[in-house]
Amino acid sequence: MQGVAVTLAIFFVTIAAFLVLRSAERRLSPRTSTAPARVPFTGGRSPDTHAWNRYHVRYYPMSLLFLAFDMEMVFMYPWAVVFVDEGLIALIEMFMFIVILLFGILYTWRERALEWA
Amino acid sequence: MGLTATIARLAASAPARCFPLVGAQAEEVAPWLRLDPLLAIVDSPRAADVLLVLGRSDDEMLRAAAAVHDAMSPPRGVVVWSPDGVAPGRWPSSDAVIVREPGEIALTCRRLRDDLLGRRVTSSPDVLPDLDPAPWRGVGPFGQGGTGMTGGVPYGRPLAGRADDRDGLKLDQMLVRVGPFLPPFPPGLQLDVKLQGDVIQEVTIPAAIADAAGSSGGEAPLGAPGPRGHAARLAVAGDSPFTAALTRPVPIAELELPRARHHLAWLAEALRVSGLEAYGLRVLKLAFGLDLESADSIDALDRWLRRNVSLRWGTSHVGVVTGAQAEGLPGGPVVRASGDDRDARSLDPAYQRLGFEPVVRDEGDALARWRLRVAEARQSLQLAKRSGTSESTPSGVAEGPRGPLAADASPSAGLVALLPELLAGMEWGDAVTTIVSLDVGVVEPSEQRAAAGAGPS
Amino acid sequence: MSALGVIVAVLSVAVAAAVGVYIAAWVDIVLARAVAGVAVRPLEALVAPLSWGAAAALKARTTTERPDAETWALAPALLAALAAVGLAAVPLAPGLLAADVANGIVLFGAAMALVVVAVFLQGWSPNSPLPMIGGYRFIAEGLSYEIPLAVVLIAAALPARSLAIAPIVLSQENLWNVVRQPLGLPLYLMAALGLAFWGPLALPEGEDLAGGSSLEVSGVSRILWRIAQLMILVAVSAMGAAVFLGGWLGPLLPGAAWMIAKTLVLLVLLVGARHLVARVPTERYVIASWAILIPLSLLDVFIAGIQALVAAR
Amino acid sequence: MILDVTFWAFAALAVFSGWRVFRADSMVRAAYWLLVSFAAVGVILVLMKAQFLGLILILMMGGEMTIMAVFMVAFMMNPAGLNPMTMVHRNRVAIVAGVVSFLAIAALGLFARFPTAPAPGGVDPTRKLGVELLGDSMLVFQTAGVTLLATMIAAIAISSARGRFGNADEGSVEPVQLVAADAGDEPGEEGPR
Repeated sequence: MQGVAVTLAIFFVTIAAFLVLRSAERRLSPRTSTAPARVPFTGGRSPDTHAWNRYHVRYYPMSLLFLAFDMEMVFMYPWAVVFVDEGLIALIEMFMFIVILLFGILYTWRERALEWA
Repeated sequence: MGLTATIARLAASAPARCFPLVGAQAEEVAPWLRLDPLLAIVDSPRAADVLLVLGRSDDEMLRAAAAVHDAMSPPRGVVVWSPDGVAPGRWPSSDAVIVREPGEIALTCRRLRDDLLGRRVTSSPDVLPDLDPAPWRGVGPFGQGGTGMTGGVPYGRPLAGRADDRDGLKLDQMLVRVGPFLPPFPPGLQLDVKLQGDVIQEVTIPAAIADAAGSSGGEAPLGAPGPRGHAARLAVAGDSPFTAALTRPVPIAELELPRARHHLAWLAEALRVSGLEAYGLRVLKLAFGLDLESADSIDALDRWLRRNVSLRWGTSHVGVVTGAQAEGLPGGPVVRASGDDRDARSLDPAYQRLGFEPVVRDEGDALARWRLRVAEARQSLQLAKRSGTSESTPSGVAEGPRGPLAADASPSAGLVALLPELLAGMEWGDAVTTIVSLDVGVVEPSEQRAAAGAGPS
Repeated sequence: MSALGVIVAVLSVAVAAAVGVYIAAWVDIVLARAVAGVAVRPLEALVAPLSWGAAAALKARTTTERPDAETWALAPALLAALAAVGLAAVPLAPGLLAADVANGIVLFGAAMALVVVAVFLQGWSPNSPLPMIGGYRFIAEGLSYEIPLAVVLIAAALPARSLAIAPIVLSQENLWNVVRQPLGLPLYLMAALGLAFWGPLALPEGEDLAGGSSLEVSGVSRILWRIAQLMILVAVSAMGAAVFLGGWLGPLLPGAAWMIAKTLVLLVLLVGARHLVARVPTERYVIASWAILIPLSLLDVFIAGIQALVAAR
Repeated sequence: MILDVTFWAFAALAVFSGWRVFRADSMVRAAYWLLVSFAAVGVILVLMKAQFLGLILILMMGGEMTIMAVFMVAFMMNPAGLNPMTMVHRNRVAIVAGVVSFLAIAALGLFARFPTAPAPGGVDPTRKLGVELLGDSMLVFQTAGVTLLATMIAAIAISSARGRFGNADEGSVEPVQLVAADAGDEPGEEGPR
């Protein structure tokens, strides 16, 4: 539990420290903000619209592929722990598992679904 | 205040971070500023201490310059380089520090930065009026200017609208008004880029720019090296040797060294945009000190470029200018990288006597243009070395580093016109690689443009 | 569970991160000068990060028209906190480990998986087009490097029969993983560059986006973001040293010295990559990562597996 | 004592952030509030000595919630909530469903018999999980593998507009014809349609 406590402490202390440091800039330099100063920078001309939009994520097929592979990693971690004890059978199982998944990548690649431009 | 003063003392040895606004007749000053250890040229005005206004700008560029100025984070200052000692055009900021000698730019920026951080000089006030892009405060049911789900002008601007796309999804189209001072793009280049995601759907060129690029003269090659080093180099000769070569014989060495220097300075910028800023500086140093004995250094550079897999990966098959597209262009390295051997020098008897053969590559992609320019730089040194005292033959057309110069045409006009066709369908990063590889020169003084329009005066 | 122990652990991680970040910034400046071919002057460069940071700190914070101010403020803090957690998971010497958890590489993996969130928020929050493109780019990048990263760490865990880092270090007593699993370290370093969006994989902050996700940031926030990025570099270097270079194992010198030396070696490698390798194009990186790097990392698991079985026999 | 406080703090955070998901206007915020909620649950799992499950939950949700955010931004109008809106629809159904599921879970908590003996020491839950997964047969792994493969292929087949024989909206073209028609034509060079 010591390790968990330290991890949580480090996480929250770092966040707090950075937020405090960030607020220190008010002391260093007065903050002014006028309308022209707030215009998003693209080279000196004003945008027509807000930048936030229904952004076309071109790599959406890849992100779906990622979901499946993320799942695969969940299986691999516990497998790694017992691998040596279980021996050859564990290797074969994982080999088959991964080869099956590699077909997924092969298919995606052949369908050119990883490209977007 | 004690804390601020202490930090300001600590900051004293840091370079002054400058955001340069490169106008006409300043293209030959701007690249070399990167070599100065007193300065750090930054990509974003948000991170800049000093706005560096170089050369002359037309009214449209000045408007954009004012916006860039206001986008800078205070404390901020303005340094204007102006050989005749007056601020360019109607530059609205009255507290700009004006520098006449190019050699003084760096030190002036650095002093101004120190004064700003030490709070000895007040930050330059906003130039533009503090007006919202559209009235929104207190408007609408929630007081933020919007109505319904997507209507109105929430916080001053509307939301983006939908448009069709090639993959069948009808999502929002985002218009990004690029330039004229967006760092990876050539100074002065303005593009209206319609994006869905990071893929460009359509590029249009605002009318004024199409106009400027089409107007006369103004090729701005880099000045010849002088005896007094940096300061002398930065002192710009009024005319470039290439425009001079239009009308009178010019020693070939005086054409070929600046050409090689232009190509290498271009390469330095291209390397910087590719993420290799440090190596770009090395190339820039080579360009700055370029002389007839630099051939070995260029060979080493060429070898390094050829071995660098990552550069090849980012540039090969990117931005292919087809042979048909190249035919519509007047000439220049872009055309020669697409398998077309047009080069005004081939027609010059003086060059023919030197056994001049244009360098040509067939691929037409960004990589081909990179390699071609390095090869041409190498060739230029050989020509300069072999030429002795021989001079070019004036014929009304001279081959500038960007292409053939004629009295009534700039080589970049065709390239700018080609951009919409070339960039449509490209991912943003590839589009930037393409534009950089084309080496477009856009900035032109408005006076010159006006003069060209009004005829000889 | 002692409160004093927790405080000591937090402080030591803070010190390690601060020193590491400063060294990384210094190495970056020295290497940049070396590559640029100007006088290097390493001692003079020692104050450069401090003075550059001071100059940047005195600038006011800028904002955009309608940013998501809270998430914008959170982004650097989150990135730094994740880096700190990642660093805390790495043992300096036997028993000298801040976050002693049984599933060390899972903790590290979880912290690094959330880096995508921090960088995306940094790009999304200002409501500005170029930073937003940068943020979205990083998601593409993150989804591509995350799997090779996790898989090569899993491969290193095979001979150790444990997901904790200390046993992984101990399992390298006879032969370091860098030799035993030749694909591991290169794949790990490529993923590490992505994690730190550094050099060739600085896609969200590339020069083609004029600084991308940090384009609209100025003042202290800008430095904090840079510090957090360097913290990630330090954390991944330390983890790489422990998992692939045998951590504290080494003759003569005390274990901690070996660990620090190996971390520095990887740190210099990663920092130096920025000055010698060009930024890779986003789309081609994604394709290459899925079509080449992920299959290679799975191959790495098999090499490691067969080796572990043979060794256990 | 500290353990209890930590548990309740994260439990409260999980509930609070779960509530914020439905109060946020911005899709990105909504997605990341959900991530906070999941992460808090992950920490609770870790506190309950299921360290691996807790950490893997956080690891996975980091990527997953980001993908969700990106999809929500792509498909919702006004994705950043610049005009305020409500994320809650069909309130009556939602209230009924919420109350019913709360009651069901509460009943489970109150009436189920939980083991009272503390977990035996010296057991590595990750190791046990590994043994369970590998087990006596290959069923778990291979079923998972085939399911994931089916997921991938289905996801790509449904979502991808491009195919190896041309774009989906044009129908497939045989490879032979493709070579003849498409020689030297870079896909990146096409304009948007």
